[in-house]
Amino acid sequence: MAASMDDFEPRVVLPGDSLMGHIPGELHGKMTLGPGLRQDETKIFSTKAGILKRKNPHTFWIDCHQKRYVPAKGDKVLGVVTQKAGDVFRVDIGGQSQAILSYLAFEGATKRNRPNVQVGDVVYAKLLVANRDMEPELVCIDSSGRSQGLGVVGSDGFMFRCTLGLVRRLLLKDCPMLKFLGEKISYEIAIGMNGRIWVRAKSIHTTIAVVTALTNCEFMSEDDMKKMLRKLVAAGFHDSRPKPN
Amino acid sequence: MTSNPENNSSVEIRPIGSLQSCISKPDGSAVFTQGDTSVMAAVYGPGDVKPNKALMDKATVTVTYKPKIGISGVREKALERMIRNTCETVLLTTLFPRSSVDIIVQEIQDAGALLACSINAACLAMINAGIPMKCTVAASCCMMGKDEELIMDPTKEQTKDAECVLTSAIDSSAHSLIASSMQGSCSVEQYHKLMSVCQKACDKVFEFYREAMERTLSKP
Amino acid sequence: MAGLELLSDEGFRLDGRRPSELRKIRLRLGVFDQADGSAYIEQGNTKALATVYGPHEVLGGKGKPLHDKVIINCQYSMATFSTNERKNRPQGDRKSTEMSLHLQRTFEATIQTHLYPRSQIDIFVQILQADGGNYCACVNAATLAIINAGIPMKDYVCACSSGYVNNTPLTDVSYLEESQGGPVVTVAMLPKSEQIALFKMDNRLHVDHLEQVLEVASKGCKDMYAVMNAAVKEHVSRMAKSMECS
Amino acid sequence: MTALSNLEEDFILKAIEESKRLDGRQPYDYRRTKIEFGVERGCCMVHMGDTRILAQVSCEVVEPKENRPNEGQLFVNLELSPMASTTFEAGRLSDYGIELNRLLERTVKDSRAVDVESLCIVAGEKVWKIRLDVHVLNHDGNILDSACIAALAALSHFRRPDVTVIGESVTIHSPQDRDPVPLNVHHIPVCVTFAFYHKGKRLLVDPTEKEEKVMEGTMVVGMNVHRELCTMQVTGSMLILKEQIIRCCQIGVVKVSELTELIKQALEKDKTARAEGKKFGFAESHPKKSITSKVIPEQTLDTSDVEDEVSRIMETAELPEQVSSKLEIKKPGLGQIGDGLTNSWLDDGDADEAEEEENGNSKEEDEMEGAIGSEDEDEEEEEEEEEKKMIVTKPKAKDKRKGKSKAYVSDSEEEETFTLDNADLDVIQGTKSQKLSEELDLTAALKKPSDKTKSRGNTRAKGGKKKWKKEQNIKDRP
Amino acid sequence: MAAEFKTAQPVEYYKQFLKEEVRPDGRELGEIRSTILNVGSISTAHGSALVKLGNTTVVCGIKGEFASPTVEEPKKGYLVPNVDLPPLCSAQFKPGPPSIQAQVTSQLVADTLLSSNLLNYEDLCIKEGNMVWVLYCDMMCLDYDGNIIDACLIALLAALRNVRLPVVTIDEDTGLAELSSTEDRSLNIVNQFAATTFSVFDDSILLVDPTVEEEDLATGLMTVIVTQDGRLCNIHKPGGTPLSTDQIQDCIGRAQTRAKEICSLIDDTLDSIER
Repeated sequence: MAASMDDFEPRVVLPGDSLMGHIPGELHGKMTLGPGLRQDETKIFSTKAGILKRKNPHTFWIDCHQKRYVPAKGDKVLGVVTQKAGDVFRVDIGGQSQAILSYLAFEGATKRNRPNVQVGDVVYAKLLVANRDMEPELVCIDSSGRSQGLGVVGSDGFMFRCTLGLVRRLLLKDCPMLKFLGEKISYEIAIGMNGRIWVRAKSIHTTIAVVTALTNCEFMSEDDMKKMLRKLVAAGFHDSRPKPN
Repeated sequence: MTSNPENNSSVEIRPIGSLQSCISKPDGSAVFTQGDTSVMAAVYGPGDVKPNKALMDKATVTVTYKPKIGISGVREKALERMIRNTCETVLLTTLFPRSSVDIIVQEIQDAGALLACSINAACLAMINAGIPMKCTVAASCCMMGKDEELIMDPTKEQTKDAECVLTSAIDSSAHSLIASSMQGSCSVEQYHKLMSVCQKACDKVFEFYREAMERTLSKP
Repeated sequence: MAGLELLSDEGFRLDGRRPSELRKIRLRLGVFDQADGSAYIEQGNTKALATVYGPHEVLGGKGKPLHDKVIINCQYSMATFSTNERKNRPQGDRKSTEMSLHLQRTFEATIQTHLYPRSQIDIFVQILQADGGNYCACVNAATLAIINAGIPMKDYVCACSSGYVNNTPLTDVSYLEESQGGPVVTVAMLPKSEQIALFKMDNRLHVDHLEQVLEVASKGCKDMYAVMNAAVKEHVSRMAKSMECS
Repeated sequence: MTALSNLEEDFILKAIEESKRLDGRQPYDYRRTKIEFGVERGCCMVHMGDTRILAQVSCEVVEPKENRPNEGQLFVNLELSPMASTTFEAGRLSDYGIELNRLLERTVKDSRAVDVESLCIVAGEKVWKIRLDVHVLNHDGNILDSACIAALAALSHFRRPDVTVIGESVTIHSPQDRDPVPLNVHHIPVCVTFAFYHKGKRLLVDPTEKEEKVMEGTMVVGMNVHRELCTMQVTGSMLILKEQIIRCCQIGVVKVSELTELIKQALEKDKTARAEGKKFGFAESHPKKSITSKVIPEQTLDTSDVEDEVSRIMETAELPEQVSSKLEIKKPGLGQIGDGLTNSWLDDGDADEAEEEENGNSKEEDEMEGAIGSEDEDEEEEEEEEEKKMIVTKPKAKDKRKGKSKAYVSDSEEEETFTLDNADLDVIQGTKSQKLSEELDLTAALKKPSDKTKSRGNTRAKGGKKKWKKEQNIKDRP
Repeated sequence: MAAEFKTAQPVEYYKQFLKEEVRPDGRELGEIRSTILNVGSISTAHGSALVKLGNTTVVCGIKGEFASPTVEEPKKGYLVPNVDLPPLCSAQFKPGPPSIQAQVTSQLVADTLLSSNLLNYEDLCIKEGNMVWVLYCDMMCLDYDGNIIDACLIALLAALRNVRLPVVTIDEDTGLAELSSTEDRSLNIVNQFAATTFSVFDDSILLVDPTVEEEDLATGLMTVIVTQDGRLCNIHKPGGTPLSTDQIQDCIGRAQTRAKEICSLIDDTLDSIER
């Protein structure tokens, strides 16, 4: 298995490319296909243009710059409450249809004690149900009923939209961008897998700076990012007392 | 003034260019240029669909073609259907039941081979949007002049004295014909000749897609 | 400019008015029983009729009920016989739709919309005879109709137009004066606070003259207010009297 | 779908209070504005931040309007393309669309920016109609200002064909023949849109879409560089004071001169590029450095193997079979080929008119009442037998049905074809077979064609059929 | 049982038949429904024809009118084809503006007329730069059972061959056109053509002359238009299942045979009334 890892190189693929040549033969039949890959009879095809990647010998997927979110189970997303309907809230998470979020899916909520959620509020929630034939369903608690950081996002700060590719990059372990930014500016951030990011910094001024920095780094290499950040900081966008994040 | 400065020798295709994510609103967008012909396409989806248009087993694909001058009429409807069916063929619509994929194609400049350019723009926009597809599609246009000479990717001026103009769209996996449209007439043999040149030109477009994507994805 | 002298050397306009003079105004409230409120106004030869229905529950396809305020639905139409050439479409063309939109905006800004959430108010205005200042007549008529319907407003909305000829601003321009290509400024105003609910200007006017013309228009609005207020007072006292009698 | 959340709204409003904007602009700053021209005359693309507008001017010769016989026409149309936003529907103009259209029309047309009198060719007969199409391709706020820039730039860039009038004949010169002439643009009105916040206390120039969503109202100032106001409008459900209007006008003066300068520069640049024979047009203005763009120069295709390929196809292809299906003229003006599948239209009569026709024709008679003898019927039955044999390849045996079998019903277990029997035989009324240009009988043609011809004809309509069977692999996936 | 099976699983139902190389209506895969042509049935039109292709029925009427020619081509008259799919021909068409299918078919017919060089448009000239004939060719579907394009083109062609236009003389003095009541002439049709439509079932099986059911289930449609002498006039494939060159060649072959049949049908039918 380890040997087959070696000759794998991430590469650009287009929809319809057959991946037989790029995936070692001995893995066939026992691998996990991630987003962007499809099996037709015995062959494996890509369905998106992006970079074919691999994690541990069995898992393959395609990374691409996509804007439209397709709900996937377990994703943490940022959504906007658009409607209160009976026992549920309808939440726009940017997918093809609105997600539902039960009144009871909040920490400590009971039939009597309803959570204080208004139309237009932003919630950070986890997808409990997501498949193509059903409405996606959100929860703001984990299996033991704790919020774990999920729930209504505070009334200040700013939420903006970006591509899903950027979100995935920011969520990588030790994302250089967030780290580097954190060295200069202190801020809070919530990243939704659906391409929405909420940021709060000390002042409106710095929040705008963070938002600008994050949106700009979509098509930047690491060095460019650092350069841009330095410029930003030089332009006065930093706290007087930098704190460790 | 409108006479085209580009002088195509018989087997040359005009320069191809593209710009992806050219507009911010749609989920995917691209400008595709072939010489002076330029088309912008945008894709929204898979998104919300009106209940009366929803399909139970697959996504509803719509194409809106916008001419640059005037409002769209019968000719545009025919183009829309051609582009729509072509796109639907390559899209994996069954992955998104009860949703819509809306493709909007805007003519920016018509200097010949407009339909081919529209299909290419739509395909690149779909690639850019990251909607799952079976394969990609490319279209090219080839004409045969009065004395049987072949001109690839003709300009508007050149098509004026064409005996036959063939536009065909090819899929990238089997290199088979997805869509075809023809003006004028030719013999069967000439048709196959045109067709096979078109296929070669489409291969160039496929190569172009790849190079363009490699460039776009070069900075992860 | 067709060579028409809009302002004579003596300083009189074509219809004999002075530059700052309004046309003759006749108005009446409560002309119909059917409607919740109605009013009729004549400004010179421009004649407009306004009716108000509501507030009532949201009907028809005009959007969903709003959870925090009332929907105001305005419809402006011009009778087919209101102009010199017969008008084929009384409403629905671009200009009428624009006019309806403007009326809607004006009244959204002045009616106390927050008092009637999830409901709707319909304002229908009909121009019976058009002779310039159509928008103004409509606003004035609609204001009276709304008052007649008893719907609370922040203040009256009065509208007046003004033009600019030979370095002289004119108040309340007629069709003849409008059609000569000179600038026309239309203002809808709350006369007490001098807040402007709608302002528009057409044709060319040098920016330096704007203030002057605007001043004349707002003066016109206030004059309009005086007339309207008197009529309302008279109407109300008559109503009160008749109630006392009964 | 695109509704703003409360916190976004609050944030934007708070930022505005501190005179800050999301994109780092000052309140009275425009976004980066770029004007490009296409290869064609009168084609202009404007980028204002992320807002994108395409304008195209075109012309045609029309009859003038009755009340203005010596004026050309200018038609302004602004389209909110569904490309620009999901809220825009194709084909139908929303209230917002009408408002923008009217504002653009008032700015461009009512301010008499284009000299329409010079567009007259022959008074009362022929004038130019100039059509201005403005397409909104991407909506990120402030459509009007960018549309107005695009409109005026396109009108100034446009050239119409030159015309000469000699007596009654009008010659329209082709561009090769004579250089096209520009339109007479008197002045360039430009719109500046102000958005109001915090009860009119704060204003922003060039609002983005997000800023437009939280604003209270807008004020549009259309003005030219000579400080002449061309259109002004305050809309939105808000109240403002006279002083604010005046203030907006003053800011407008500065902005208008900036924008006018921008248009002039762009026109000048295009002019020099054309004059010097350099490349121009949109394709040239693609940002080449951007990684999302890609250009490949002219390529040559190797067509050497095309001939081989063509001959391969031509060789492997079977020659089309000769015409083999039976052609039959049933009576003058009524012909039929093929008898593969009959149609069930009007089959209640089931007139076997071919039969009659043949009889009728041979006897050259006008009336054909009840001419069918028992002989025919016998023949028919035989044919039915034959027919059965012929269709043995079909999965199930045919089930003969007596009487009227209506619309063809068939199912997998029991296939029913309908056949003729006595009851089906009907008689059509006499047809006058006459000379030319006679009126032929429609009803005859609408009747069901004969089933019987199958056996009578020599061959069946099977052109190229065999091959079809053979070569198609029939999948039978679960 | 079978009817239910057909309604619930139309694709499976068809597959069962096609496995045996026969279609549910009893045709073989390459078989075309019987074609009936009747010409000159409408005397108010200058030319008319009625075509039945299986159940699909199309009537085409041609009316000539005077018009002024375009400035660019002062000698040429023109044809205005229009395909009408009224609600009476099928439940799938609703009253109101023409359906998309009607528009698309009209456009295809117009394109085909343009590219086929069917007649010399200068024949339609009455007075150069002043007056020409414009022929309004209205094709109306009376019963819709698939393959409308083929039926329309046969009807159109037969109707055009059937056209008799009165001879027009222009009065020198008044400049008015006078129609001759006795003399008329027909059009000189140079080039005849016919269309053959193929549908692809389940991405694999090619069927000729699809019925409406087959069209609905089709994963792709292709129309091959061939002239009498075997030249290709159009290969119209508006998307759908990709086809290989060999498959296309097969279709062309089938279409060529069909075109010969149709042309002789038209010839013979017209001859029959011109005896």
